[in-house]
Amino acid sequence: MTPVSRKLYTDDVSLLVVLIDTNPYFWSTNNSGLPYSKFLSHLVAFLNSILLLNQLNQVVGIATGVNSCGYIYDSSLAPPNKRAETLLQKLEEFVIKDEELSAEDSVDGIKSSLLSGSLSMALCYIQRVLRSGSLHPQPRILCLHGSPDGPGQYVAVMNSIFSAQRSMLPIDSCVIGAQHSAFLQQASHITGGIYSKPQQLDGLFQYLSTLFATDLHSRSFIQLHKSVGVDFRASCFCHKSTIDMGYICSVCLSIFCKPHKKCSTCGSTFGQPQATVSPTNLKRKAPDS
Amino acid sequence: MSERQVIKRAKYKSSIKDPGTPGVLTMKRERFVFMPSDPRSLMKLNVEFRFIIGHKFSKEAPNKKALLNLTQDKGESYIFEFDSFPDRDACRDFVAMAIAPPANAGKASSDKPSVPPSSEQLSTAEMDRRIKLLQVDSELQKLHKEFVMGGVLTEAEFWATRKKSLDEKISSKSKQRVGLKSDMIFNVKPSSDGQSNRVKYSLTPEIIHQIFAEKPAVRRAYLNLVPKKMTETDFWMKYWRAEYLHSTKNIVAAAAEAAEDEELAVFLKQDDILASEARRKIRRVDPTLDMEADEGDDYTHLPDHGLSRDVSKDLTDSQYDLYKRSFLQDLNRHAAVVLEGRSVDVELGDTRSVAEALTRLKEVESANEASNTHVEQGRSDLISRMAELEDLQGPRDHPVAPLSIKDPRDYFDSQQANAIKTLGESQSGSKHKKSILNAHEAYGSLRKSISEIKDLGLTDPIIKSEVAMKVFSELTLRISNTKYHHGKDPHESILDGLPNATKEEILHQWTSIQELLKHFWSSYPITTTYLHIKVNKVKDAMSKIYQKLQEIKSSVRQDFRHPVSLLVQPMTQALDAAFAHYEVDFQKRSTKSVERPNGFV
Amino acid sequence: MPEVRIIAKNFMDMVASLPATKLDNLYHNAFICEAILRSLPPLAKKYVLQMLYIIEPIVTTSMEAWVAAEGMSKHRVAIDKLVQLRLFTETVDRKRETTYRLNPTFQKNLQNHILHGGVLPREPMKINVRLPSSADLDAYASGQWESFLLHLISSTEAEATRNISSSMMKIFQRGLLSQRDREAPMLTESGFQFLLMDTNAQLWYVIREYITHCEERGVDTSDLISFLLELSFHVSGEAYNMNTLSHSQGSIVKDLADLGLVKLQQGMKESWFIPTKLAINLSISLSDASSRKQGYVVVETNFRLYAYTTSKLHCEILRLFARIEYQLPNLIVGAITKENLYKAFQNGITSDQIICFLQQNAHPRVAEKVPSVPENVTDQIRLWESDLNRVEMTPSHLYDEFPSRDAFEAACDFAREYGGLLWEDSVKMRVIVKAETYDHMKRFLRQK
Amino acid sequence: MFQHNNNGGGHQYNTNTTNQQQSQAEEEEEDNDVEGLEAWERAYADERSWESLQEDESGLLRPIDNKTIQHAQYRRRLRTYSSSARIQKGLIRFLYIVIDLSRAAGEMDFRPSRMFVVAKQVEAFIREFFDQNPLSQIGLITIKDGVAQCLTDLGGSPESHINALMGKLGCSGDASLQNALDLVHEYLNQIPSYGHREALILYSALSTCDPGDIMDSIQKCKKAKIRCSIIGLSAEIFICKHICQETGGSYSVALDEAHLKELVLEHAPPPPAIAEFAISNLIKMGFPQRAGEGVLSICSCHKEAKFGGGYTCPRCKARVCELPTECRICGLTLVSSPHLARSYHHLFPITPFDDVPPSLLKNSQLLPKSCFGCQQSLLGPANLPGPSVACPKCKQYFCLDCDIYIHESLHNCPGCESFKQSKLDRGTE
Repeated sequence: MTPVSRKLYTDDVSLLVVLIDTNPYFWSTNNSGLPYSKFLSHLVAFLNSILLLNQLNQVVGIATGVNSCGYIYDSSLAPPNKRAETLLQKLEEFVIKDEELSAEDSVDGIKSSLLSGSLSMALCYIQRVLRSGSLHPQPRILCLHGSPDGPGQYVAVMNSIFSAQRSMLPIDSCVIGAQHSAFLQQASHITGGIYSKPQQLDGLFQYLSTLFATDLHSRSFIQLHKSVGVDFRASCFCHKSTIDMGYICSVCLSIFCKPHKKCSTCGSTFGQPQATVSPTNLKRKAPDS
Repeated sequence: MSERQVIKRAKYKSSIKDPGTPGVLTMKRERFVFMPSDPRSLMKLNVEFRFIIGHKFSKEAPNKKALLNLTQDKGESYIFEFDSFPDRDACRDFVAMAIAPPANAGKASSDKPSVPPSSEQLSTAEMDRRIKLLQVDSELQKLHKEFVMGGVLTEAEFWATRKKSLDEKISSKSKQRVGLKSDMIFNVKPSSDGQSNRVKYSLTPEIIHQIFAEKPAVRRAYLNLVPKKMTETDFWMKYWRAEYLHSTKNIVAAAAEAAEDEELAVFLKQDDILASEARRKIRRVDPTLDMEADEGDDYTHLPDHGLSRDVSKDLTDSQYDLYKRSFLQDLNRHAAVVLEGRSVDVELGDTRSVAEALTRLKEVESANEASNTHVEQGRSDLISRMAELEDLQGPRDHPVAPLSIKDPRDYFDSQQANAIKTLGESQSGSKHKKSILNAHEAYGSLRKSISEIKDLGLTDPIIKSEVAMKVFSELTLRISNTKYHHGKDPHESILDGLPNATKEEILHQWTSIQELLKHFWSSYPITTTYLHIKVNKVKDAMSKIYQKLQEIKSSVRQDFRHPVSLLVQPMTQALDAAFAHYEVDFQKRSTKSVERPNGFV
Repeated sequence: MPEVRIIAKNFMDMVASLPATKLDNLYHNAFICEAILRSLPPLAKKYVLQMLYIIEPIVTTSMEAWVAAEGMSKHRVAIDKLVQLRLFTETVDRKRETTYRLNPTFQKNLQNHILHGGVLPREPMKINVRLPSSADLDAYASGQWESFLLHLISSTEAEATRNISSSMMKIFQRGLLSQRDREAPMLTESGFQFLLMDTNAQLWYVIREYITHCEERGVDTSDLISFLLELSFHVSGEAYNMNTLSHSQGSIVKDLADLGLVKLQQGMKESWFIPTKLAINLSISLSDASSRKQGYVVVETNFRLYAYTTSKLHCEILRLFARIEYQLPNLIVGAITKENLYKAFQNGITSDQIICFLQQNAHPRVAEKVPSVPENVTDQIRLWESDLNRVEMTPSHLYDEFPSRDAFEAACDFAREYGGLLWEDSVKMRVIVKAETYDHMKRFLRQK
Repeated sequence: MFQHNNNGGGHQYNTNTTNQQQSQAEEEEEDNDVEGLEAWERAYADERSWESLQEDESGLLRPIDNKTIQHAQYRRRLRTYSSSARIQKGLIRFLYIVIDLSRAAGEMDFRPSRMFVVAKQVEAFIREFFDQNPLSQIGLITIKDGVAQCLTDLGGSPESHINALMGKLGCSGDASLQNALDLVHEYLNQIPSYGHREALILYSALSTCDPGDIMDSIQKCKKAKIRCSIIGLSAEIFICKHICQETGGSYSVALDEAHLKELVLEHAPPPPAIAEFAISNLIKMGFPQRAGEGVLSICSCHKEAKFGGGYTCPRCKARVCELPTECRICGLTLVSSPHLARSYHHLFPITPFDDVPPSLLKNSQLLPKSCFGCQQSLLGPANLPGPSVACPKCKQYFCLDCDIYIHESLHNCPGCESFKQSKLDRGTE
């Protein structure tokens, strides 16, 4: 954006993409004094207030389900006087769809919801807005997340985080679950977003309106809960214990606390060249991999 | 060692102020002797170099005195003032060599343990570079004084860490040899002064080399004629005369001249060596090339492949052919030579040696060719390479290594674990909660609450005022706390706040600590006696500094005490870390040394 | 927005300037509250939002805790604005601490809004007539607007004066046109500047004039304002029945139709009005994308200027400071020349306005690069302007034919002491002295 | 293999384009000399922008649209990578960028001159490189007057390299590939075996004037497992091709600046690990902790006392300002776990999407109306389905823009990520 166009476009016009955790297992088990209905009303109120602040503000809602993710609200499409209705309508449809997709009918513990998916979608959407020309709202992402992180998603989530960092859009995270989320900690820290875990969930709206409603422009001269960041020491694959110094496999970058003969992750034996894949059977691999 | 001994006249001074006693300083292999000029003086010296552990010397400057200070291991030092700097330097270098004991000193470990494994004999050039560095960088000088003079590090060790900055002085050019210029010599145009009809060719070793390389005949002629039959200048005059004739393109004249002067003829004629070489080449030409296409064309006798360089096309009688030279030939020849690259590495200045070197080379080549084996080899793979049409080839790229990651989850766990730890929470929340959930119920409850809020609408008011107030004040509190933390502006440098003396002191200590630590860590893992001893020395030095730090802390004024101690703390930490590591390592090695009597890993 | 001498203050400043009682009444209207909130500076918005559900007064310290060092000024601006608009009521509690509290009516309105989302002022009417698509609606709006501006530029051309009601005419003539009796009305200085402002500023200017004009006719401004704001909350493109309006409102709507804020349509039985983008933008304090058409001007380092536009208005505006060379169906080619610029400067247009105009209307393709207008061009424009006021006059006196050199020297020194010496030529012994020191000089010389 | 063919193509193209350029130059000679043109005039003379000007049916000028072309190019590039799915990549690279600053680099066929264009591209490359390979290092070497000179030696900070390069622009003398190779070999030979040794040569000259037999140097590099890639700016040269073939690098010739940029950036993502080259090994690394807020200390990089911030080397407790870096004191490699994570997407590459076959495009009701990623309508003009791509795994449809974004920057497929089942096979892969 050229300085000119920024001047013309008011500084605080913002596009807020909200990732709403709709993990049934989480909501049905969480006894944090915030039933889902309450949560929703806080949420809707928050969205309304964002749209109230500036009539150019745009809000997009993405539901983060257990089996799928989906867009459930886009203020640029919905009529201003029927916001709550449209959102809830879509949300209900989404939940039904998500249930159909669920394979097993009972699980132990809380399954993690597909944060990586909704993050990716949000990023795609924002990219589209950024593409739309020099005049566009300042985008940011807000994760309302409660369910535990899914180990399987780690790589994907990290990728999304770095991509967000590259295009300089902050990922705010508001953790409504019982315990902190390592994902969101990193996300917020790396992208310079706000990370907060409300103590008093019945006051959720206040948190949202005080912390997360602040537009990027104002953040430059306001103190907010910039996440201090996780301790960046890794922990080894072998004992999962945090280490100061470790040994990294040069092939797969897996971390060990003491030298090994053979990498347990990628199976490469250290100190000698790798088994070969002749290009031919590699070609056969390419499509189905 | 270069010279067995140095004898210079110098003044011996017990201290810098001392006017000094004039006398003669004699440096031998293992000792130096000072003989006062007046025999009555008691200032006789006779010291073995092995007691000398360091030497300093005054900067070279017109007004300065040429001083050399030999520090002895018992702390005392011998100062000599020389009449001139060259004298001093001579001695200094000698000392440098003398106290850095010979590499093959077997007894080294016994009486003089701190032997650098490779104590290189320092060329004066090397020395000068070091001195320069010391002069430009005062800090470096300080360090050097403190450690090298102080005998903590040897000269070699000290500089080893600074190779880079030394090497910068010598440009990497020197190592590489330049290839032949790609532009041809016949662009060496004669410069003719207007009036007299003489023309001048300027000749550089570069050009000569090129001529020799490209015109074997000339080379041969040179070797034969110079200096037996003619002087070098005559030779070249002839040569250029020939060149000139060529450039005039007057073949007839050329022929005439050649007729009466056989030396000249050499230059004018076709280069027979080349010709023969060319023929040889033809025979070995790439077999896939269809030579039938231009039958009998060995590139030498056919005039110019049609594009002729000389104007007088008409008189192409056979008798003159000899004296024609085609532009293409020159070009090809030049290209060939450039491609061969400069294979002689003799000093270009000396013409003769160049010529000989080249000839030798040629002989070697032809010898190789004679032994035809690898040529055949070359031919065959040449054929194979030519035969294949590259577009029909499969990928020539090498096979690649496969990758099989078993479980990406590992990558996550390595994070998750401590991330949660830092938040002072156990992960029990999610992982170990074994509550069996029915998917249907779960979804049901979700849908219920949605529909509920749908028809009831949002709860009004969303939050009660007091709750809001509570939350707000809570957040505000947290903010103001963090603010307090960031309170002091990180940008303003604390150092500047301190009184200069303290600042200097601290910085100096810091640098020396850095230096020592560098050496300390770099010498792990300890593999040799030498390293072992070095580490010990360094460690002792560090412990000395440790005291110094304490002193600094106590010495500063009350109001500065806090920042200073803050500053010093990390340094002490660093030192502690080093000591700790030393201890651990020491334990390990001592245990090892049980089965390893000599005690060194 | 360009720094213009005619204050194109936005609506909110106008609202702020209303007397307290009126202001408080205004806040009973939900739309006003919304509009006001939107017009606030970002920081102020945040404050309002975070105090939305807090009844107890908040102490300043707890607010300042949030502000980073560099943001303090903005913080104060925000607070002042809030207090000035009577949204914050400032009180000093017994602990000598100034506390703020949100205006209750305002608070209530916003709470409702947040609860139920946006509410429409009046229900759009269901009619089986095909309403104009948003595209043609915009076309209509901009058409109206441009014709009105065009009329301003070339008000002499009779054909340009489309059926614009005299009441509107009067409004323009305020300040923009100076009509001496019988001869063609002339654009005033402010008139020229007006043309270079962006649409919103212009809109506000006109509306302001309109309001003051109505005031004179004894219409209650607060009603007018609230209605105008209300208007801006209608959905553009929907049809609203005329007979939902009061009589006065009806007349207002009719006037606005001329400006292209609304489109009036006549059905068989009832008539309705359709708000356009312009109307929706009424409550926007700052210029924004939807109100401004995409840029169209490309300026090159060689002072040539290409305008990808079909509108006559643009052509006319460019004419103000550039030489139009030829026109293609959708392309105007011109050059920025000294002569034209001088003309513009004489008309009281400043170089900054021109440059700013060029930048604001830069074609998207050039708008992407920085600077959107080549430096050498902008510099040159500024230079040419400064050229105009290069010579500066100082009344002074020339003395020559001094009897002797020392007399001359003495005179110079004397003048220098009084700081009146402008120029001296020691060879020809001539000296020029400021007029104000004339008397001293005279006295001094007489003494000799 | 594709690369390979491309070379041939590149070569032919190149030669005749150079001709073209010459002829164009001649034209410019005819209509008074090039230097006489104003800067803005020359812009037209070179880019010939009017040629890409389009009119719509009503004769109005239409903005130029080359999106489809770009996307096509991008697909091409993508396919070249995608062949290397599920194989080891050189994640820890030691790359020397060799820049030819010989006489030929002064040529003006790239504006303003080859040398400057190259410098510009290298700058962009260096930034991209460190973004993609946080654990790798770069060094700069220049060829000039027949010798190769080391500009900066291996290091991890982009700025230092870029500054050094920008300072040192200026060309003269012949180019010598051999000297360059020898120098590279000399430096890279020292680095540990797990590191992937690479040289990227940007070669302007059409010849090489070597002191000796270059073939030896090539063999030396091959033995040292140094992967040499060359990007030519003039025309294809046999020896360059030979070098690349021998050492397993890639050789390509740039047609114009855009193409050059493309070619250079192709070297940013880590290359597939050549089987017999790839020695896997364990690297000792430190994961320093952030220094606490109150802590005050002097950082070893630029002796300044700082409050908080910075990291402390776990081994020798020295303070460094940013990561990743190598501890100044004890030489331990210091990284943070996110830095490792940055490279993970190279380990789990995302499969390229397939173009939607035209047969499907016929019956539009089968296709979704909008892009799964960004909700943009997939319908082209006249409500016909526009161009779109589909993920082979999750069968979701994406618009072209998302396609590019997903593969270039995001590195995971929203479709696959947002459906549970896809989790399973991600695990097994």
